[in-house]
Amino acid sequence: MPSSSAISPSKARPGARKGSNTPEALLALYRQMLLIRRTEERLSQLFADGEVPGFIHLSIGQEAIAAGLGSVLERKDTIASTHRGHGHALAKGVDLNGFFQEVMGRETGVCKGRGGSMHVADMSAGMLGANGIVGAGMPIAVGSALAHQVRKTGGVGVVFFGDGALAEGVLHESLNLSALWKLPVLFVCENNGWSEFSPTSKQFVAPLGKLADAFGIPAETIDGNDVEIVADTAGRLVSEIRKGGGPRVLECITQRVRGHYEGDAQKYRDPAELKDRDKIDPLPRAASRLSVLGVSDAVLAALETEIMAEIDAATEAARAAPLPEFVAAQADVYTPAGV
Amino acid sequence: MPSSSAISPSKARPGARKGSNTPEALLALYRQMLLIRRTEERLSQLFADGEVPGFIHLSIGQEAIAAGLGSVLERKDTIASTHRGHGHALAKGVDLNGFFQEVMGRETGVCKGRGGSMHVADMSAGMLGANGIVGAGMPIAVGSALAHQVRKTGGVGVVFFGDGALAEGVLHESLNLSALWKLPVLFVCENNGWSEFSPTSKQFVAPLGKLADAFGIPAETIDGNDVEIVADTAGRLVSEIRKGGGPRVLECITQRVRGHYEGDAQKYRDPAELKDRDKIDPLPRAASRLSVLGVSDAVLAALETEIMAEIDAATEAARAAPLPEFVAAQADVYTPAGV
Amino acid sequence: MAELRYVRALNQALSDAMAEDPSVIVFGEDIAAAGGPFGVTRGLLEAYGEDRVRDTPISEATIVGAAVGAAMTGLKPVVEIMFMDFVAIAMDAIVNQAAKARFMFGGQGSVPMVVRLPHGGGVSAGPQHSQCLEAWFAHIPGLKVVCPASVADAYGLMRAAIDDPDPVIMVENKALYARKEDVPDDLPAVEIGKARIARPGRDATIVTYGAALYTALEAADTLAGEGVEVEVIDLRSLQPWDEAAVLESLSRTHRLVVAHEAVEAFGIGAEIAARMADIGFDELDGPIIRVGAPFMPVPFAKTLEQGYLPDAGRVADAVRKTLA
Amino acid sequence: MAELRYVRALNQALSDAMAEDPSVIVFGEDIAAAGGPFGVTRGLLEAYGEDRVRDTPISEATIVGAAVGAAMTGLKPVVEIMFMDFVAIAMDAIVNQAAKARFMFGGQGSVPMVVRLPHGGGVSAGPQHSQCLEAWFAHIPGLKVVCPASVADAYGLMRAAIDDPDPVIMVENKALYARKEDVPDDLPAVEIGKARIARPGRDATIVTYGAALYTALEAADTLAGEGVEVEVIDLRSLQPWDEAAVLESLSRTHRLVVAHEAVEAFGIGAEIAARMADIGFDELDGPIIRVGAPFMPVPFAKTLEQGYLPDAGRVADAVRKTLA
Ligand SMILES: Cc1ncc(C[n+]2csc(CCOP(=O)(O)OP(=O)(O)O)c2C)c(N)n1
Ligand SMILES: Cc1ncc(C[n+]2csc(CCOP(=O)(O)OP(=O)(O)O)c2C)c(N)n1
Ligand SMILES: [Mg+2]
Ligand SMILES: [Mg+2]
Repeated sequence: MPSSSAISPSKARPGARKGSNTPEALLALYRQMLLIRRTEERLSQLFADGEVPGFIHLSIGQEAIAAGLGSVLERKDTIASTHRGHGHALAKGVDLNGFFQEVMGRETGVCKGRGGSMHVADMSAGMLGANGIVGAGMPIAVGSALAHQVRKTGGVGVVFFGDGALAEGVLHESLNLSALWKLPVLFVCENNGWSEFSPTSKQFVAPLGKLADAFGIPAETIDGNDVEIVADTAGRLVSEIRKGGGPRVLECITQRVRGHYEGDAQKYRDPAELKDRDKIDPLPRAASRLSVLGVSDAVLAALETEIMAEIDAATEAARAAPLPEFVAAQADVYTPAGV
Repeated sequence: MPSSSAISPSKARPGARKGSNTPEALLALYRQMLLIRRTEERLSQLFADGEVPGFIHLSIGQEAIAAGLGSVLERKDTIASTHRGHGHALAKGVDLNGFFQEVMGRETGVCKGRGGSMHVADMSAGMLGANGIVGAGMPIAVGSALAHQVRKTGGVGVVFFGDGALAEGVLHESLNLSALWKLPVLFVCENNGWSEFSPTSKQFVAPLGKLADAFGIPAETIDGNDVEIVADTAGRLVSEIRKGGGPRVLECITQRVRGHYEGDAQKYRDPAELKDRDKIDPLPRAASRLSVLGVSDAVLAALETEIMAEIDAATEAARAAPLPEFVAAQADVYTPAGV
Repeated sequence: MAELRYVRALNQALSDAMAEDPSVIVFGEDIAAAGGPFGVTRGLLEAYGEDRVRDTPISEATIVGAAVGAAMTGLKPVVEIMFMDFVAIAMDAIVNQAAKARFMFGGQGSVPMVVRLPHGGGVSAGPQHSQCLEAWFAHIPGLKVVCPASVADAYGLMRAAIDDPDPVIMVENKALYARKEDVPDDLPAVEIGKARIARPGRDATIVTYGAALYTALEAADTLAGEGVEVEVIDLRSLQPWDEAAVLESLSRTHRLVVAHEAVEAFGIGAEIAARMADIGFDELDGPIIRVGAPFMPVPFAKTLEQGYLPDAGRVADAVRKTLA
Repeated sequence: MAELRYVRALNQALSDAMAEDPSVIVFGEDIAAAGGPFGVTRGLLEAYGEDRVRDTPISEATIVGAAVGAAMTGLKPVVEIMFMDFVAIAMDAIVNQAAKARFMFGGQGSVPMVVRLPHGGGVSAGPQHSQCLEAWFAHIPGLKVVCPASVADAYGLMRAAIDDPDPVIMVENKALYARKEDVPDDLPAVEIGKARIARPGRDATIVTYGAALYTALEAADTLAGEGVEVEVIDLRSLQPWDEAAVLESLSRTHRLVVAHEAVEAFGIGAEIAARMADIGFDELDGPIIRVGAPFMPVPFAKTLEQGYLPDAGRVADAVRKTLA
C-alpha cells in the first residue's frame, strides 16, 4: 500500500534513529521484545506439537511496536488489540503464566480458557482484549477513551490494528468520532504489508496519514522495527493526548515474518521478501544499539537465559494446569446476581 | 461542516457561472427542477391533508442537483438514492403518474404501493431505489458500477447521499473499493448542512474533498444551487468516468428548505438561516439566467401552467387509482417459479 | 397516582438513573439537543450536561462499539438506535463483542450497557422502519432482551436494564410511546425475566409482549363475550423469559396461543411454543397456535399494513381454534 | 461414481455455474489468488479471470452491498463471508436491502445473489469464529437459506442457490469441508425447500440439518441397537423448509426430536417444533425435544467445546425421552 512505500523500514527517519533512551530504558525495551519473541517461538513449537488448540497468529518481527507502546502506557491506560495480539497483551502487563495457560486452554488462564489466543484480555491490566473481528477494536478503544474523558482518569485508550483493517468502515467512523469529541485515543496501525494471503497494496489505496489528515488528526508514519523510534514517538503522542490534545494516529511500518497463522504454507509469498530480515528485525537492531550504548554481550546472554527460564516455567505451569470444566464455564455467560 | 464553509454557495466558482448551456438545454433543466419543485409542493399539501401516508422528506431547494445529474445520465446508467429521493427519481425518468401513485400508496404505483416515498424505484429507468438506510445506497451503486464494468455496458453508477451520510463507514469502504477496481461510479454528496435535527458540522469533521483525495479519487466541490454548474460539472465527470477514468466525487453545496420530514417543527433551526433563500434558490437563479439568454417570461409562465396540469392530472389519477390488496402483495416477496 | 405516558416513563427512568449514578451516560443520533426523534431523551442534555448526553454522528457501528468500550471501563452507556431496523449495521458490536466479552474473558468483567431499539409498524413507515427483530437478540447468549408493554414496565424495565451488569437490549414499540396510564408516583424497577399476568383466565393462555399485548387483551374481551375466559401473559422479558409462569398458566388452562407483532416464522413465539411442546406437553389439550406477522416485509400502503399487522380477530380465532 | 469431497463439490458447482453463465461472478476476501481460506474457490481465478473472480478488501458491509447492486443490474454474484460470525457487519445489505428489494419495489426485479457463510465449531476457533446464526436469516422474509450436509447436496444446493432469482444464504459447515462421499459423476441441482429422508424409520423422527445430520445418524445407529428405528430427516433447506415432509414423517412415527449445532434457544429447531406443535399436534404421542447448543458462546478450550457441541448421546437421549 502507498503508505508502506512512502517509507523504507531500514532507513526511516534516520535522524530519529538515535533514540533518547538510556541503556537501562533500551534494555527494558529489548527485554520486552525478547520476551514476546521467545514466547511466540515457544507457542509455534507447542502449536506444531498439538499443545495449543485453535489457530494462532504470531507477531514475530513486529515486537518493537508492542514493546514501544507498552513502555509508554500506564496501567490505567486501556488497549484494544487484534487477532495478532500476544505482544500487546504481554507488553501491557498481562501475566506470562496466565497468558500461557489461556492460550493452552487452561482453567487458570487469564480468561479461564474460554477465549484462547484470539481473546486474551486482562481488565485489571487495561487490556480490553485481543479480537477475532478485524477492526472491531477501534470503536472499543474509542469507547474506553470516552470513559477516560468522562471519568477524568487521565488515561488514554489505544487501539492496535493491522493494515488490512484499514479497509473496514469502522476506521472512518472511529477517526471521526474521536476527532469530533477530542477523545484521548491513539490509533496504532501495524502495517506489515499483508492482509492474510494478500498484499494490502491490492486491497487498500489510501495512505493512513492522508486519511488522518482529512479528519484533522495528527499522524506519523515511522519505522516500526526500531523500538526506540516507536517508544519515542509513542511517548510523545501519548503525552500530547494525555494533555488533552485529542486523538493521534501512529503508523508503524513493519513486517510479518511468519505466515498469517501458524501452519500457513504461504504459497502466495515470495520468500525473497524476507531475505533481509536480519537487517530489519527489531531484535538484532536493538541489540546492536545496546552494544553501542555499552551494554555487554554477557548482559544480553544473561537476559536470554532469564527469559527462557521464565518461558520454560510458564510452559510447564500451563501443562500442569487444570483443564476447564464445562459446567463451571456456563456460569460465566452472565454476571451472577449480587455482583 | 468544513467543506460547506470552504465554498459560499452564491459565489461559488464564478467563472463557471456562465454555463455552457444553450437556452434550450437550460430550459430543459429548469423544467425538470420546476417539475420536482411543484411535485414536492403538492406532496407537502397532500401530506398535510392526510393523503400521503408514512413520512416524506422533501428536497425543495436542492432540485438543481437532481436535475443537473439527470440531464447528463443515460437511461442505462444506474442511480442509488436516499430517503430524500423524489427529485432523483423524477430526473432519472420515473414516470410522474407511477411516482404519485406510489407515494400515495396505490396498487398502480411504480412499486405497487409496497414501498412508498422512501423506496421509490424503477429498474427500467435505472433507478435502483430511494433508501431508508442512510449510506446504504453507496455499496449498491458501487455494485451496479461493477456490473457496468463486467458487462461492459458503458454505463455509469451514481450514488446520491447527504452530508450526514458522510459519517457512515460504508463511505470509506465504497470509496476504497471503487478506487481499487477503477469502477465507473460517481459519488454525489448533497451537502445541505443538516443531518436531521443537527447541523452536520457537529457530526462530521472531514472535508469530503480531502477524503476523496486520500483515496486518489478526483473530487470537486461546487455550488449545488446553480443547475448549470451542476450539469456542466456532472457532465464532465460522468464523461471522464465513462471513458474508464474510474470513480469521481462531486460535492454539491445546497440547503434544505423544509424540515427534515414534513411535519418537522424545526425548533432547532434559526429561521434566519433561510432569509436569503431567494438568492440561493436554484429556480429563480435559473429563471433569471434564462431571461439573460432571451427566454421570455411568457415561456416560463406557459411551462408553469403545463407542469401544474401534469401534476394535477397525476394527483387525480393517483386519487382514483386502486388501493393495493394484501393477498396479492404476498406474492411479491419471492420471484414466482418459472420467471 | 398520576397519568403518565410511556415515552415519559422511559424519560423519567433515564433521568432517575442518571441522577443516581454518574456513570450512566446517554448517546445516539439526535438524542441530546433535539431530545430524540420520539422525545425519549428530552431534557437530559439540559439536566446532565453535554459530557453525559451526546449527539453522535450517523455511525451506528461505532456508536454501539464505543458503548462496549465505555461499558468495559467504568461507564454505563445507554445508546439509542433510532429505528430497530438500523441495528443491522451494529450487530457486530452487540453480538460479537458485548454479548461475548464477559464469557470469553472468563468472567473478568461485565459490560453494563443498554441498547434502545424502537420497533414496530402501524404508521406506514415501510419495510426499513418497522421491523421487529428481537428474535435475533434472544438467540444470542450473553444478551438480555426486554420489551415493556405497560407504562409502569417502561419505567421499571428501563431502570432494571440500566442497573443490570450485562448488556440489555431494550425494545420499545413505537406505537406505545403515546400511550397513557395511571401509575403510582413511585414506580419500582421490574425484575428482568419475570412475566406478568395481564388478565387472569382459565380456558386458554395467550402469551404475548409489547404492543401485541393490547391486541391480545382485545381478543380476550371478545372471547369473554363468548364465555371463554382467556389468561393473558405479558412476557415483558424475552431473554430470559419466564418459562415457569407460562408453564404454570398452561397447566391451568391447557391451551396455548402465542401472539406478537414480529414475523411469526422463526420469531419469539417459536421458542415459547417449542419449549411448551416439550416441558408442557402433558398439559396441552390442543395445538399451540401462534399469531404473528406473515412472511413478508412490512408493507407501506395502509391497506397492506392493515392486512399485515396481527389483529385481535386473528388472535381470537387462534384461541377458538385451539379450543375446538 | 467417484469419490468427491464436500469442498470440491462446492468448487465444482461454482465452476460449472460460471462456465454456463457469464453473469455469475465471485468475490470476497482472499477467494481469488489464494483460492479461499477453505479452498472452496480454488482455481476459479485461473479459469474465469480477474474480472469475474475478485479478491476484495476487508469490507464486509460493502462486499455484500455491492453484491446487491450488482445483482440488481445483471450479474449473479456469489460472495463469501469468511466466517459466518463476520456477517454481523453485513446485515444491513442482506436484510434491509437484498431481502426486501423485490417486495418493496413491487416485484419489479429480483436480486439473484448468494452469500456463502461457513459456520460451525469443533476446531477450537473460539467464540467469534464458530457461531451458527442461520436462524437470523430464516426469520427474514425475502431470503432463502440452505445448508447442505451431504456432498451431493453441497453441489446441488450451490447450483440451485446460484440459479435462484432471489437472494440465498448458503450455510456451509466448516467441519464438513473435508468430508468425502461417493457420488454420481453428473450431480443434479437440488430443489430448494425439499428435505431428504437420510434414514427411514418408524419409531421416531429426528429432524436435522448440516453437520448435526451425522450426529443424528450416529444416534440412530445406537438406537437401532436398542430396537428403536429412527427416521432421520435432513432438512437441507431452512427457509423455506419442508413442512410437509416433516409432518408426513411425524404422522408415521408420532415422536419428534429436532437436532442442530446452533444454540437451541430461539434456533431453527424452535420453528420446526412450534409448527409441529400446531399442525402436527394430533400426531404427537410425546413431547417434542430439541437438541442444540447450550445458551453460551462457543468456548475455546477443547474440554469446553466438547461439552458444548451436541453429540449423539444427547440426541439418543432425547429420542429415548420422547418415547418414554
Ligand atoms: C471482520 C473480519 N473479516 C475478516 C476476518 C478474517 N481475517 C483475519 S485476520 C485478516 C487479515 C488482517 O490483516 P491485518 O489487519 O493487516 O492484520 P495482520 O494479520 O497483518 O496482523 C482477515 C481478513 C476477520 N477476522 N474479521
Ligand atoms: C442507518 C441510518 N441511520 C439513521 C437514520 C435516520 N436518518 C434518516 S435521514 C438522517 C439524516 C441524514 O442526513 P443527510 O445524509 O445529510 O441527508 P438529508 O436528510 O440532509 O438529505 C438520519 C439520521 C437512517 N435512516 N438510517
Ligand atoms: Mg497486515
Ligand atoms: Mg444533509
